[in-house]
Amino acid sequence: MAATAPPPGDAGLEVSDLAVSYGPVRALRGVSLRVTPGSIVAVLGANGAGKTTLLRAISGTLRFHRGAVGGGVVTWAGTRLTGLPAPSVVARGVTQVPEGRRVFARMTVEENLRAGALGARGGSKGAAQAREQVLELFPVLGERAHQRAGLLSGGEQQMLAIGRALMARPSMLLLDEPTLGLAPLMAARIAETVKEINARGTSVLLIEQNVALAMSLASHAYVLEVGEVVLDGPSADLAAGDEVRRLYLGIAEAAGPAAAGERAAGRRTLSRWSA
Amino acid sequence: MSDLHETAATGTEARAVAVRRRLTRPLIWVAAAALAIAVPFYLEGFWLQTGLFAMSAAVGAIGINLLTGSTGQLSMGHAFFLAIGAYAYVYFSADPEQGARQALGGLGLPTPLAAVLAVLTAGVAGGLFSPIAGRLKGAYLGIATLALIFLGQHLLFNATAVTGGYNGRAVPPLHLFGLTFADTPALVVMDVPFGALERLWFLGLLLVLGAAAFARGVLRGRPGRAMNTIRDHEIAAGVMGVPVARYRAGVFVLSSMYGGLAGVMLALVFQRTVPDYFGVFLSLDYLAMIVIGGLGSIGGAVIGAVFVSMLPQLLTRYSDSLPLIAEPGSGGVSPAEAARILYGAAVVSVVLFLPGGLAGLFARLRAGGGGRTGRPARARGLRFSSSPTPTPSPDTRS
Amino acid sequence: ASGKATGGEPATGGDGVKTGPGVTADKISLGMLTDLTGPYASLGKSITQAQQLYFEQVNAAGGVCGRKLEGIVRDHGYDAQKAVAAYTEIAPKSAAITQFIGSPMVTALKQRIEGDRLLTIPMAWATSLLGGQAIQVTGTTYDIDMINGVDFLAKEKGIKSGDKIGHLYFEGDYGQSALNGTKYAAEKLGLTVVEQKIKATDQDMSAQVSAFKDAGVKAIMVSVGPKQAASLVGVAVAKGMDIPFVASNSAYSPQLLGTPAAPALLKDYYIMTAAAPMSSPLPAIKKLVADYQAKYAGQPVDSGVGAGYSAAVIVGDALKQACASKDLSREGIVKAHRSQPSWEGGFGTPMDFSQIDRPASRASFITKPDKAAVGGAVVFKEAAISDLAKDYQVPVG
Amino acid sequence: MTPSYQPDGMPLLDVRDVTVRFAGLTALDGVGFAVAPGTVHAVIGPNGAGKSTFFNVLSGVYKATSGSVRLDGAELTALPPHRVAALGVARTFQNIALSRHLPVVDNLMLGRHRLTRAGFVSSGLRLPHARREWARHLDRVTEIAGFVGLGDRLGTPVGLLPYGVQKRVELARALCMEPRLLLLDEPVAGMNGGERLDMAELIVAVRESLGISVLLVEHDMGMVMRLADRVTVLDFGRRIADGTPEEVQRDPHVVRAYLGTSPDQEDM
Amino acid sequence: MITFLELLVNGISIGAVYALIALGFVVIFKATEVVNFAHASLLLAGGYLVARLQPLTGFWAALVIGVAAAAVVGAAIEFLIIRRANVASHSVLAIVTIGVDIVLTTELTRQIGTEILALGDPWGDSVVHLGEVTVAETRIVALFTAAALITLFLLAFKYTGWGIAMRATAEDSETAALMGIRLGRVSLSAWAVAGALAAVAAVFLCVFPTPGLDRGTSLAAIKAFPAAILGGLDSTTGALVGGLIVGVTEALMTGYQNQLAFLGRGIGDVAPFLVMVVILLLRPAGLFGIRETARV
Ligand SMILES: Nc1ncnc2c1ncn2[C@@H]1O[C@H](COP(=O)(O)OP(=O)(O)OP(=O)(O)O)[C@@H](O)[C@H]1O
Ligand SMILES: Nc1ncnc2c1ncn2[C@@H]1O[C@H](COP(=O)(O)OP(=O)(O)OP(=O)(O)O)[C@@H](O)[C@H]1O
Ligand SMILES: [Mg+2]
Ligand SMILES: [Mg+2]
Repeated sequence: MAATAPPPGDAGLEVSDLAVSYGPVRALRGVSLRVTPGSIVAVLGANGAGKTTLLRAISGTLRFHRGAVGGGVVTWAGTRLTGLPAPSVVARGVTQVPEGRRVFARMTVEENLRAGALGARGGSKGAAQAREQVLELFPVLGERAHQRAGLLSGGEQQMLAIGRALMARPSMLLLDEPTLGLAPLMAARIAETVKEINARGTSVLLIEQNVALAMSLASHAYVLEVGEVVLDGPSADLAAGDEVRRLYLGIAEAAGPAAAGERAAGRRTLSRWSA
Repeated sequence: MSDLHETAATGTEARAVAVRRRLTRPLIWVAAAALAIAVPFYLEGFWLQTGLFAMSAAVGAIGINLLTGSTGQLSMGHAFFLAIGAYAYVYFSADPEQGARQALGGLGLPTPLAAVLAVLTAGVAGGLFSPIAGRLKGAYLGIATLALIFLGQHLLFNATAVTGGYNGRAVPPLHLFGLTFADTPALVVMDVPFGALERLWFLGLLLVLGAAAFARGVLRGRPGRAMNTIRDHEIAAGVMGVPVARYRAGVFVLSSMYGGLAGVMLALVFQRTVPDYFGVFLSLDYLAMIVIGGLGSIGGAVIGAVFVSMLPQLLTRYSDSLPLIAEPGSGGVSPAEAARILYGAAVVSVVLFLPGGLAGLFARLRAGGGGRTGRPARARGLRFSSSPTPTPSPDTRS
Repeated sequence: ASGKATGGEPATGGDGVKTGPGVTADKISLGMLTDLTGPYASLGKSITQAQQLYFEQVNAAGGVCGRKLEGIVRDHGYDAQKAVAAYTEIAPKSAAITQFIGSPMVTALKQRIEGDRLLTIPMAWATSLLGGQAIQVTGTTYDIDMINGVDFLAKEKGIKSGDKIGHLYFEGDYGQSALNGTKYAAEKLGLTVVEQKIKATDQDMSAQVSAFKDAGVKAIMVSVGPKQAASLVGVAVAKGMDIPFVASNSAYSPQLLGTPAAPALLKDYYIMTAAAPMSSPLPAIKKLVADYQAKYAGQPVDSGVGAGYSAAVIVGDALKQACASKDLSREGIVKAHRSQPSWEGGFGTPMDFSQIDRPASRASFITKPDKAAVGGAVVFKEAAISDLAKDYQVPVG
Repeated sequence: MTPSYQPDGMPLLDVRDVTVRFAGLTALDGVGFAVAPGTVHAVIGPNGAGKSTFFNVLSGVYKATSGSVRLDGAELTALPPHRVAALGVARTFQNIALSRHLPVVDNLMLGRHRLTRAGFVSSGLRLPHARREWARHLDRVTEIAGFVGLGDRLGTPVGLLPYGVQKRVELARALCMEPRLLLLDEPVAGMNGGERLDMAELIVAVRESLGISVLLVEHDMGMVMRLADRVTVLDFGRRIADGTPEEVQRDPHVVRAYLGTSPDQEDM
Repeated sequence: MITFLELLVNGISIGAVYALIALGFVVIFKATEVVNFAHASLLLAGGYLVARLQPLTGFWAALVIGVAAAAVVGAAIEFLIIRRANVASHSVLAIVTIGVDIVLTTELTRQIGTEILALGDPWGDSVVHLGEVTVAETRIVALFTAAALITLFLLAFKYTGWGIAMRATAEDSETAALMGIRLGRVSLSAWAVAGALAAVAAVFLCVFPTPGLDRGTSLAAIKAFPAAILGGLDSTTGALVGGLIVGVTEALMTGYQNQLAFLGRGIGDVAPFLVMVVILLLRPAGLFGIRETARV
């Protein structure tokens, strides 16, 4: 299936023909996608496909990784984001929750949340409101308000990372593998939260390895492979299609070509070391 | 994906580069050796002396690079170990004497033995500091080691029976295999009078090569991997069975011994030890050397040492013919000032423009055109560390 | 094979004068190892300029032995390694060294200088520099100054047996030499010395003053840098200590008179020096001041000018003597220099260069800070040798 | 509560009453269980339950406030990490902890640290025995790399590898320690379905060919069900269940605290 | 006893100046995790500017302008160098600051030349008598200034957005950028503040009991290292306490030098470093520093 060009639209997030490289490494080639306002869109893909790179290109953090946009544009609500530094992107209402949580480990939970509000418009009143909402979504953050964030468990940190991003009251949230390392219950909670955030009017671009979960959340999904969009469509259609099931759900692995290689060579064995 | 970056380096082209390198390498080595041997026959004392200072600095810089570049431990106390090496050599080798105001002690040991013992003494001194060196890291260790400098200065000035106090002591020349490394007895080789500097030149070369080879062995071997892992991820190192504190202390001791050897060499070139020399600025010079040269690389340490020790000498020497530099005393920017400014600017600009230092630059020049072959991580010159301390925040995935 | 193959043996020039390194048919090169960028930069600058002035004057008058004098300046910034390197560079092309700042540096090179037979005038007055043929310490050593100073305190400031006097001194040669003098004189006079050693990096002398005050000293000897001296005197006066201070000549600089410490310094502060201050009415000095100010307008005329100039004159005179004996080899220059038992350059006290293990002079001027005077100091008492200093056995080496 | 588990014979790992407190927080509260030799034992629980803390205690990174951990009878709790490693405990990290600039082979050779001897002197002088040792262990490292599927990546700097491959490097490094007990902290987190299956198979292969015990922390219940012989469930630092996967899966406490829904739905 | 008290008071008073210098280190360290070796030259720059302006404008105006100008110098270092240094490690940046320090100090000492510049401060050499003990007025002002500034920064770091932005940036600049924090501004402001603080410290360093500013003034910054670190490099309170400890140790060891002659003379300079080592042995992150509990 060829990548269908996104329909021309008005507002929303629009990525067209984006190319990104890290020095000699070309991480994205001609990627186009679109998030209509108020929707949740998922991006799937194997490790290294370029999902995180896509988010970095949108949020303006490529420069932290010696990466650069080689072509194409990203626009949000009609304004061009490409080339803007990260804080300006945040100021326009687009906030990214980074992969791997990245909470400010030496600061308290409370301070992390305050840091999240620093780039937002709306002053202290807005911040207080946002804080209330965040604590409502994640009560544990209130309980741990004065603990250093570095000492939270993985799941707690993920909640903090999302909560912190919400402090900026974004209209577009970029989520990079939010359920990474979360317990099933917690993953489900996060999924619900994402839904809830979306219901309150925030558009979401979601990157997720947990394909089932992603498909259940998103209305539309794109599949990236080695820096290119190879599939896209309404998530229900994609989830039903064989290809996605085979590639990313790990189902029916015995039959698929992806399962060839080492596994086909028979059982692996390693002798014990004797010395 | 990773294949993307490797395609450039694989294939016939890379093989050709490898072959070419295999042929040119020995040639370069032979040429370098011939040049190094010819030098004392042509260059005057000033150059030899500058070269010898650079050799001593190279040995010291290799040592501190093991500590700072490869293990991620900052030390500003290196000058202390140079002092220990220099003074211990003097004390072990000198005969006791009764000066006008003070008695100077000495053991009168054979000089080669004294040199070896001096290096060991520096190691012991480093070992005594291991409760600190094993436990602290980063900026804290760096500043803690400043204490060594001040303590060292205090000792050098006050332990007069050993150090000669503010006057320092004369350095007994080395006697090795019947050869005395001094101006007398006179020696003429191929019509060229061979004084202390000429003789020391060859010894210095051997010591630098030996020190570099040893450090290379350490870095490529089991200890080197442990050191790098301590730098990159301390906890992982411990869990993999590396006794982190002991290793930190061990590297500190090793680096102290390099410092001690540099001190012995310095003393032999100086022919006199003076306490003032072993101050904070000397330590800072060493840090500058390894940054300018390239952190974590042995070649870098040597290049940096040569750069830092030669620059002021060159500028002073050629001050008359350099633009913008005034005669000393005439009011403009004097050569010494110009040298310091250039030196400071060099430290800054290397970091700004030459990640990997001068050594990285050379590596890139050499690799230029042929693409990257071999082991990219080594060739690119190691960064100080990706995360200087094990960050409590979850490590990000690449 | 190489240029090095020909050694630097003395040769005899066309005019029948034996020459050595640094001397050609028309030029005599003189090394200057100075500090223009380190802690003694102010001294170094004055000395260097004064010596350049001397060379110009001599050259204008036809030079020495038909040869022009040329100075080779190397700045070591008070760094021993650079000094050694600079020496190695310029020694082979110099006939003598007219200034060498920094006693640690001179000490580091002492053996080599002696081995090279290179007449060298150190700009340091520590006793450890005595004892060699080639190195000539001019005037008094620090200890002699202090002995004369203590004697002055006893004679004129009412210090008597049983009293305590303080001595604030720098770590190092300078301080140690001076302290030895104080200790010697104190022992002779039955005084107790309260010692306080500091480093050149120390700035605030409050703690030292407290210690002196606590000990109840009746006077303080000062052998530190100008800045520390100013702090010492300022704090002491502010704390109500009304006592005299006697300083080595390195512990004062006219720049201090522009600082808040000025009133305290003007009150009861005495500087011991073998060289007459620049405000002295001696004709040689008056001429020097006038020439110097003409050439380097607006620059301070401090004691470095006198010290530098007179050192240059000493070397010039040695060269002239050597020329007279037709031997400008290094041996010849040193020998000519050492043949002068009573050199008198008109800059203060006569000097005896014939004794290698004694200071060239034992007479110190006592000077006092003075705002109006050239060089910021005036003679308080003319140069004299105290009885104590006369019998003093100078430690050598 | 499930009945407490009595393994046949001596357990390899015997954990009793382990408590870990941080300022104002009890991360582990009197946890105890046993791991039989040659089994895969899973530790599951909600985020923040104390699983990684428990691993940290086992590997000597944290000191337990009280309690005892014995490996084959040897007490671990007071030992520093490298001594624990010397007893044959190897682990991987929840967040990758490799040297990014070093090639895979050097990262793996680090795993041989405790099995090799070469010190500063013998490495520096390149003494023959150090070279021989290096060569011998390099062979084994190559073998292990082949086993985990890294055979062609040995020269690549770890930082350039995809995440999933880095996770395998972590496992390989742990295997290079020739452990008796292998601790895996969320080995498949962040991997896609195919990679997960691959990793699961690898873990089975490890257990089968080496016969070592594996202690596994994982949120992927499917994986736990497939691999584990026994499961211990932690919540708020306390053991709330212990038993076979089937028993645990049905335990109402576990469902409430951890799974949230019936596991069949969750299994992907 | 009087001597003891007097030494103690002396120590506290010079300690206040060290604390001010140390505070400058701490601000930069907190904001950027860089140990700023260029602080010594900032100190010299600040003092130099005030000293040069003072004859033209009078002390107070010179102080204000000098502090502002020193802030600009600090900011310029950040803007021209630190910001552009693309390095992974803070230790390398620390070494870069050594380079900056060398360049700046060389140029400033060249400018200062051989002079001793008076600052023309209003306190002069007046002293305050506390019973038998006398203290310089300047030092009392210094103590209050240090305490006030340190409290101010303590609060600012904890409670203001600026403080939080600074700490967030120090820890993870990319994520801080994702929070909308303008990294350039944060780091620029930290350096500007450090420059300003250096100027203030320099003023107190160069007034009575010392005669004025000269080329050696910056060397005093070295004493602020043990002060900063024994208090804890990331703690403003630590800077104050560390400064006082260093000052008092130094004063007491110097004052009792004669009684301690067996330790060698001049022990007063070494003692603060020895105290530092002992404290670091007991508390590797300093008295008030946060000890890093690593989490894996
Ligand atoms: N800083 C960097 N420098 C060089 N190459 C990079 C860098 N970051 C990513 N890459 C490369 O870019 C490609 C895409 O990486 P990216 O992180 O976007 O993948 P991803 O889809 O997010 O993968 P994952 O599932 O592991 O998060 C990979 O080949 C990766 O190796
Ligand atoms: N060094 C520490 N200091 C203080 N608290 C800590 C420390 N390490 C962990 N904790 C706390 O202990 C609890 C358990 O954390 P732990 O990391 O063990 O959880 P976990 O079960 O591994 O969770 P996850 O599945 O999210 O990784 C958490 O609440 C955490 O905040
Ligand atoms: Mg990613
Ligand atoms: Mg965990």
